[in-house]
Amino acid sequence: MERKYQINLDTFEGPLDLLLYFIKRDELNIYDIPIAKITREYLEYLNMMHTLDLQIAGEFVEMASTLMSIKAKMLLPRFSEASENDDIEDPRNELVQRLLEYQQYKEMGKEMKKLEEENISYFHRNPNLTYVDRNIDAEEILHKISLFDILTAFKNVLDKIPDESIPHEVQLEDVNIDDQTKYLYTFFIKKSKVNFSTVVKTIKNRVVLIVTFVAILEMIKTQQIRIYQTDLFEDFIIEKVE
Amino acid sequence: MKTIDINAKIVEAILIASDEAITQTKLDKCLDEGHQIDLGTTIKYLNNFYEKSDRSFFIMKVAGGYLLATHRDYEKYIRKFINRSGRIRLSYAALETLAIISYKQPITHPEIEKIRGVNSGGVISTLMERNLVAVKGRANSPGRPLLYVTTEDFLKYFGLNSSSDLPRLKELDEIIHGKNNKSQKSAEPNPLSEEKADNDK
Amino acid sequence: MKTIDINAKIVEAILIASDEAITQTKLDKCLDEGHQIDLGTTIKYLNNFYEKSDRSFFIMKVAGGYLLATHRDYEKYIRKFINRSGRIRLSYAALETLAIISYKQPITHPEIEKIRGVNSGGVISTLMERNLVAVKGRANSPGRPLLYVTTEDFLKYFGLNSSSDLPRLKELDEIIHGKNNKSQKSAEPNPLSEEKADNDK
Repeated sequence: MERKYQINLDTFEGPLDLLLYFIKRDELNIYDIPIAKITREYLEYLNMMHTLDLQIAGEFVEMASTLMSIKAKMLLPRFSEASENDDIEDPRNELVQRLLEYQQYKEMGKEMKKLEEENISYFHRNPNLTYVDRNIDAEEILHKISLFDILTAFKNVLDKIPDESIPHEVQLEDVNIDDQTKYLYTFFIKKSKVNFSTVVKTIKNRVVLIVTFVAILEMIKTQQIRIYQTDLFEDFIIEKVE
Repeated sequence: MKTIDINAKIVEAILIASDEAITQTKLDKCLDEGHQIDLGTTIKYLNNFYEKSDRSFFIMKVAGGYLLATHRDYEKYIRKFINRSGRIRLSYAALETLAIISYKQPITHPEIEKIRGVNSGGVISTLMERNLVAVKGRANSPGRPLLYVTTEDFLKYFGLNSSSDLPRLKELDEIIHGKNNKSQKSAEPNPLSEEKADNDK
Repeated sequence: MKTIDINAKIVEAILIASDEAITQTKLDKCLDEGHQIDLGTTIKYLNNFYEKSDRSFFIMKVAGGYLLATHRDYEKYIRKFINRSGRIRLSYAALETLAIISYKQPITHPEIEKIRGVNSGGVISTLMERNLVAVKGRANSPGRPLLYVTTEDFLKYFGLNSSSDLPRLKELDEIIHGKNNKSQKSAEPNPLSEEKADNDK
């Protein structure tokens, strides 16, 4: 069989997408999918991926078993005999519903692509609030930082440090807030901005890190520095206040 | 050149100073007792001025209000300046996921995955990073999963006034009939909200 | 009104779209080979136009270059607008304290300070003024310090029903995990270095 496999392997978002491809290509009736045929095609495709040493995601395997189970149910005499009878549910129904629903969103995604293209060349006003709000108290300003962001940033950093260094009891560490404030100022010798990740990169001890973090908070409070993000989940930028 | 109306100047100042869309309601709250500005008229007046004086920007109706935006001609320069040489366009996976979230919002991660049939954690993270979706509350279902919604940046990104301006979801019939022909193409982005779009509020 | 020079329009567009100050060096990088714009002259030209046409904004010289800014007359409105729109929320210290209270509530003032390592009285009052935190009873510990909890307003702001709905560390993990690869990129030292500018021109 010389079916042209001009299937771009990366194009499929998942098993539903692949099935829709088969349905379209072979002009199948989505309400009456020839389950044996489509299962065979599907498995061939998985085999091919396997031959090409492509990693097959779990969802694809799961769908293979779903297809085979539908196929098996279709063979049960109870279904084939009563196929005219409405009150016995077609084993394909659930899959069909999923395909139809998925297809709707896939289509809508394409429409949104058009909107994206239409709008991508417009840029909206992006004011620098540091200057615009010059009279607004720094205490009042939250530069796009949410609760989630703070926990995320702090946790991110904590995660990089091996657990062994977590003290179970309070230990005397040779570090204090003043030291870490001085340490922070070393970054401001050459420039007035530094990324949070740069500051904490070399710190390997959790306690030192926490002290540094507190030093940063302290410096914000006393307005020696300000901190902001260019976007959600972006690194924090620490800027020296003159 | 003429001295412009004080009301127009107030609106203009807000447009310059904020990255959020201005609406009549928000404007009203900034004004003193008894001071009224009709936003629509003022916007027209300003846009007319910007056009006549050949500015590089205009006021765009988006995200439920008005925002300043630059004309397309300057895209090249701006992109280079803000160092987003190729503003990375969204992948189809991301667009499809956004379509689901915008229609079904608020929606949980498992619900999204059920519709797409694939693991969607990576896509959701990307969308959150780009601030196109956000977490808003939790579902009451077992495990109380987080609920996702689309953001104002989402509207700005697609140039939409509200999420009901999204291209409508095609009816199932249409998909069946359009199965083998190119009727997909004919579906222009519909600027008006459809029945289906109602449930996203 | 006169058609303005294309160079001025390029500079104007960048001023509108970027939150970073424009400098001659940065501008040069955006232009094609052979295209030159003298920034100083262009700024003068634009500022002259803005002044003559009585705009509510002007180009301000800051230490790092030039930015659009609004005239002081409109500050009152802008301030209200930005506040109303939720653009200005809480300080970093306040947010951190709020996080501690929300996860550890009910919690006393000394306990908060112990976690934060700094005096937190001011921050707590700010949070109370903004109705994000409230007093709920007293602890049985010596001195019977007041106990702080988060308010309903706080939960509403985040779309939560109760404090147990707050994001869990595990969920943060998932989100962080999903976006790890990409976020590495942004962890480079920021190439920009600007002196903080004096606020007046």
